[in-house]
Amino acid sequence: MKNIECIDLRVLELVPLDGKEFFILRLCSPKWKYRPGQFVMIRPISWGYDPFLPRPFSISNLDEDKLEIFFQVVGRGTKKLAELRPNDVVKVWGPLGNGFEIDESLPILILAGGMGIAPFLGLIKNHPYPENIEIVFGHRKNLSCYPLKNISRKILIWTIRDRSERDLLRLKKAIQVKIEGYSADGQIFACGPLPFLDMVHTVCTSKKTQLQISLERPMACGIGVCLGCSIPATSNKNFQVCKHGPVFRCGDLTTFCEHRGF
Amino acid sequence: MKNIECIDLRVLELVPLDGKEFFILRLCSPKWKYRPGQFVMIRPISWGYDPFLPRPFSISNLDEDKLEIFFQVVGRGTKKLAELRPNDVVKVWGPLGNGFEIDESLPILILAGGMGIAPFLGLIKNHPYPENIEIVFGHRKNLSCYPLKNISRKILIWTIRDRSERDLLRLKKAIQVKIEGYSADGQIFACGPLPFLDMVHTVCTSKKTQLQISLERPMACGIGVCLGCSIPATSNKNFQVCKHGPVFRCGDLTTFCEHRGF
Amino acid sequence: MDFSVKIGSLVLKNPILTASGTFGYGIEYETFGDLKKLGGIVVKGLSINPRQGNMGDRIAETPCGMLNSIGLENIGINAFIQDILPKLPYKQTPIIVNLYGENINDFETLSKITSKREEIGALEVNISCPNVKQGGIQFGQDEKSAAKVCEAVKKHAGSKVVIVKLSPNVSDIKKIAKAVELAGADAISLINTIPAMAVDIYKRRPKLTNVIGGLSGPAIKPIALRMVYEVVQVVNIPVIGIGGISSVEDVFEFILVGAHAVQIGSANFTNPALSFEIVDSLQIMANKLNINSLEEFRGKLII
Amino acid sequence: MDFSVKIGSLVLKNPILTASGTFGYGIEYETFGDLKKLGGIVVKGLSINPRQGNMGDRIAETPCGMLNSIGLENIGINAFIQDILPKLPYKQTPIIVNLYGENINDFETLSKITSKREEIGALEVNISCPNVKQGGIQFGQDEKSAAKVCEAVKKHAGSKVVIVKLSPNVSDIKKIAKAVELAGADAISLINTIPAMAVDIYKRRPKLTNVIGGLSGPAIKPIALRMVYEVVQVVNIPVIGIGGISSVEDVFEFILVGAHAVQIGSANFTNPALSFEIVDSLQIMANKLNINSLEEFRGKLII
Ligand SMILES: Cc1cc2nc3c(=O)[nH]c(=O)nc-3n(C[C@H](O)[C@H](O)[C@H](O)COP(=O)(O)OP(=O)(O)OC[C@H]3O[C@@H](n4cnc5c(N)ncnc54)[C@H](O)[C@@H]3O)c2cc1C
Ligand SMILES: Cc1cc2nc3c(=O)[nH]c(=O)nc-3n(C[C@H](O)[C@H](O)[C@H](O)COP(=O)(O)OP(=O)(O)OC[C@H]3O[C@@H](n4cnc5c(N)ncnc54)[C@H](O)[C@@H]3O)c2cc1C
Ligand SMILES: Cc1cc2nc3c(=O)[nH]c(=O)nc-3n(C[C@H](O)[C@H](O)[C@H](O)COP(=O)(O)O)c2cc1C
Ligand SMILES: Cc1cc2nc3c(=O)[nH]c(=O)nc-3n(C[C@H](O)[C@H](O)[C@H](O)COP(=O)(O)O)c2cc1C
Ligand code: FES
Ligand code: FES
Repeated sequence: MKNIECIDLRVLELVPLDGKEFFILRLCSPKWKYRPGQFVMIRPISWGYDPFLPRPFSISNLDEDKLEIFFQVVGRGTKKLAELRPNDVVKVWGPLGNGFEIDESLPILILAGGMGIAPFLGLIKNHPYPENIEIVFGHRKNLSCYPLKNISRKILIWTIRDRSERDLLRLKKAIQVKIEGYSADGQIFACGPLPFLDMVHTVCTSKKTQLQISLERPMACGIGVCLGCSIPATSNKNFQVCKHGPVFRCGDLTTFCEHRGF
Repeated sequence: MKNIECIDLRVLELVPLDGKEFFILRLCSPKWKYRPGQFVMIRPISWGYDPFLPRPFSISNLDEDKLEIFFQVVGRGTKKLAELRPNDVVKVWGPLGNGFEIDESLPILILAGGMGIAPFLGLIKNHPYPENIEIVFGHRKNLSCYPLKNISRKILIWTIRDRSERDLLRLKKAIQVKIEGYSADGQIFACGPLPFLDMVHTVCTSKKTQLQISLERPMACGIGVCLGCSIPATSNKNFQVCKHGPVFRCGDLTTFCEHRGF
Repeated sequence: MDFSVKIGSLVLKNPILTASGTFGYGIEYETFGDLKKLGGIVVKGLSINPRQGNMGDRIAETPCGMLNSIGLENIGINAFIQDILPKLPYKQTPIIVNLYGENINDFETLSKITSKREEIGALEVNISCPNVKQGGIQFGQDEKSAAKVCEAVKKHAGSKVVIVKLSPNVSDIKKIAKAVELAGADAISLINTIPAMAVDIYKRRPKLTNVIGGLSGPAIKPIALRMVYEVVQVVNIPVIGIGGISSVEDVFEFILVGAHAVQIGSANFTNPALSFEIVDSLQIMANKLNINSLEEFRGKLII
Repeated sequence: MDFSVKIGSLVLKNPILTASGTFGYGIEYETFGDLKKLGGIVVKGLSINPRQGNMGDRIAETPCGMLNSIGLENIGINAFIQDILPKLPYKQTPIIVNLYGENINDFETLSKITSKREEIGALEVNISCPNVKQGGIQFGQDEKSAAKVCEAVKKHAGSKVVIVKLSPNVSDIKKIAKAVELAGADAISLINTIPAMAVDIYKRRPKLTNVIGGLSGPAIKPIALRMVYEVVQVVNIPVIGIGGISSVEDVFEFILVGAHAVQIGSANFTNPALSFEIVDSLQIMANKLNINSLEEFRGKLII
């Protein structure tokens, strides 16, 4: 395996964004090199035996000083993460998975739904030609819930709040239009909830466009051993999302899409 | 049942005494009336499912402003208690058990071994005639580990550090001598580890002296329902230490002593 | 909404019962809530004569749970009927006696005694206690003897509802369930504790003087849920779910897999007001789940 | 101190093995520690042909534990032997293959194939997987079929040590243990996961697509400890303890009740370096316990 490491990291700070649901967790830097789209498994020492499993989170950003996770409280584990305090110790292993294959010389279209923005924050920050990036961001919650403040002004970002059927249609429309522009020579990256990915996937498939899509599955190990995150690659071979993904090329997911309905 | 109540109390502060082993936990006051020797069951909300059981602690002191617990870190639960921070919420039920039967007009001899001092701190503080109290305090750790600073100067306190066989003999001697002085008209209260109580019990029994002794047993409910803390009162009847105790009169414990070897 | 459920001919105003051995004789909890709120109270296991239970240490904590080896300490059926029963709000809340016998004869006697008392709402037959030498789990691990005990109790129980409480320590819980249904049980409750053990490596001793005890608490909930689910598929009598229930969400998990009612057990030790709080939050939870009756939800697991 | 133990003719340098299905094929953990440190590596269950396992969601978290219904996804015995085995440090650390067959024939074939490879240290016969329709737990719940599988494997295993892995989902684990000992097993490992279930009340769905899965983790440790203790009393072959082991203290708990070795399972998911860390702390723990050999401690529970 690559340079995966498991270390104990101290919490630097936990920054709430607009309330008690969205947070940026800053940890001491493990000083890894990583690729946007890669993730870490996180388990605070204080969890003891319960919650039992670690939780997977995209590396939102990682530099010499800090590792940043952008997360939303959705269940027991993330609720407990939101109670972390500076100097608490968290077990972290990573960088995990493959990450996006990025050609920095080509234009990039990012399609992010809600928390799907997380893996792109570092990409956006560190890309040498931000003017080459365009983002369509569909979101349910207030924009202030998402850490978009520091995004370079050079990046075109279309934010579409999705609260109704009609909004969804608008979002779909926007994505269709945008994809068209990138189908020839650009790169398209997508991350978000399943219905969002479903839509993106359908559009790209119908337009025969290349697409890299980041998937989420419940995970226990994050390193390809528990086989909890398997999805069918073909009718006789599986992918482990944590190891062969979480980023997949559109075409590789056919069998999974058939089974899981997207 | 008497006025037992279960409430959520906020942590006011956690004060370490000489290191990371001994602490005073101050909680918002439940404003109960209590008798020294009574105890509470404590379970921080943050424990979730694990540790599962609440923990019993003597009420060290309780007034209008605060409930005080003096505790030592011995296992998983007390280790977690030592991580509490101000404003954390703790479920507490009490006051539990019977407490010492105190006649304030009579002299009192307190025999405390180590943490056995805990139930007496409030008694000492609130007794109208402190000059009527005498304490023999056997301890293993540094004296600074125990909250003795605020004990009235009017109280005679004999502290004996017990680190060897010889110390133990000295302690025993001191206790024997003291008990003699109280056997006629005084009251003798004892609390401490089993071997300590064993010694006290033996001396008192041999001298036919009245003695009230506070027992510890693993507990689950604290209110007499789980029957986890039962000890044999006679050959066909049990006491629940949490309900009929934790304070017992020396003579009531004969069957228990036979079975458990003290 | 109406939360009442029928267990045979017995009507509970809501599906929340307290589990035997974790709620004393009921009155101990008066100080924490209104007993009349509860769907029912299952009292500590009762035998003909008082019992002192096992010697020494009889509880220990385990990850997300606990062990007990109480060994059925109880005041005996007569003391219960004379001293306790009159103090319980039996007119508003059914009192269910949990019966323990060392042999079939004992069970018959207990059935005779209790079935005569109008204050008693139902009998729960404990053939699943792991902490006693005679009777207990040994009856619950074998179809034939489980059925025999059930028949014996039923014979003398008159119109009283008879609930048989099963042990999880079997290869196939469905077989035992079908056997007691056939033997006339009006309902089945499960699970009792799972035989288990804990040791202290420093003292080199078992944490329970009895060595082996019964595991309970959230740790066992997934096992209980599976067993209730399995049993519901094969019997036509109501099933009462027990095992690690600690929240109103847990209650609805058991109802979703098909339970008619549930019992709150060890979780009462983590918060003595819990059973009352759970009753209070039934309606809130029903709203969250968007249901107007329990029937809409019971057994409606989408596979 | 010398931590080596003998499991039949197989010598382990220390009693720490990794449990099947929780340590992949071993090589995935190279990045977290030195595989050569381990007492042994038990690899993911292998079948004759590759398997994709069950569909859909196959893990879920539970209090102090987890459910899985992987359904024995694996690359097949041949791919394992060709692609993986050469990369493992089999000369320093015994590699134990966990074998799964749908029928006796499969087990015979697997035994034939694996017993020929000198890189393989021992065979662990999995008659206890709750997540497959054929074979698995169904073999492990019945003395006769458990013995039959054991005999079948043993017949072709030559000099290889054969370990039979038992299911906890039985009324009496001692009977099954004695049956496989009689059938020639060199050692017994236990426990596999316990059939269990979790549901999502909002979606009204089971958390596992397969509905029922196997419970593992600290939640089941007290059950595992009890079963190891019970089995050790009735067999004369070494017993390997499995179930919820998460610390070096847990390791010594199993040794105290009589286990020769242990396997670290789901706890590997909470900290991928755990198995290595546990090996590193064996000596520290032995000092704390004031022992100079494992024999001094093994089975020395004071009752
Ligand atoms: C590769 C990857 C990257 C992710 N990146 C982020 C991120 O940057 N920010 C963020 O907020 N969330 C991210 N998630 C989702 C995040 O892991 C889940 O929200 C979180 O695990 C939920 O835990 P919980 O205890 O709060 O919820 P619970 O529902 O209580 O979780 C219980 C179990 O289910 C699993 N689980 C539940 N929901 C999900 C889910 N959507 N995806 C995967 N596992 C789930 C958990 O791993 C856990 O084992 C990512 C998931 C994956 C797989
Ligand atoms: C009536 C009463 C009053 C007490 N007052 C005090 C006090 O004022 N200050 C103080 O420091 N300690 C006091 N104790 C002891 C205290 O309850 C234990 O030290 C504590 O429960 C240990 O918990 P743990 O998780 O740290 O240890 P663990 O050993 O991990 O405890 C595990 C389990 O064992 C039980 N247990 C372990 N040791 C004891 C023990 N000695 N007594 C009772 N139960 C035990 C716990 O309740 C728990 O269920 C009192 C005990 C009782 C019964
Ligand atoms: C301390 C204790 C005592 C118990 N006593 C009895 C009993 O007398 N009769 C009985 O049928 N079950 C008894 N049980 C089992 C419980 O009623 C219940 O079946 C079991 O604990 C599982 O539920 P839980 O996980 O919610 O506790 C007892 C359980 C505990 C923890
Ligand atoms: C994800 C997962 C996969 C497993 N796969 C196998 C397997 O292939 N073969 C097997 O014999 N046991 C398998 N097991 C069972 C474990 O080896 C072990 O017996 C069980 O998990 C109990 O130990 P634990 O509580 O330490 O995890 C698996 C367990 C888990 C959690
Ligand atoms: S999470 Fe374990 S294999 Fe992917
Ligand atoms: S602690 Fe439950 S009866 Fe005393």
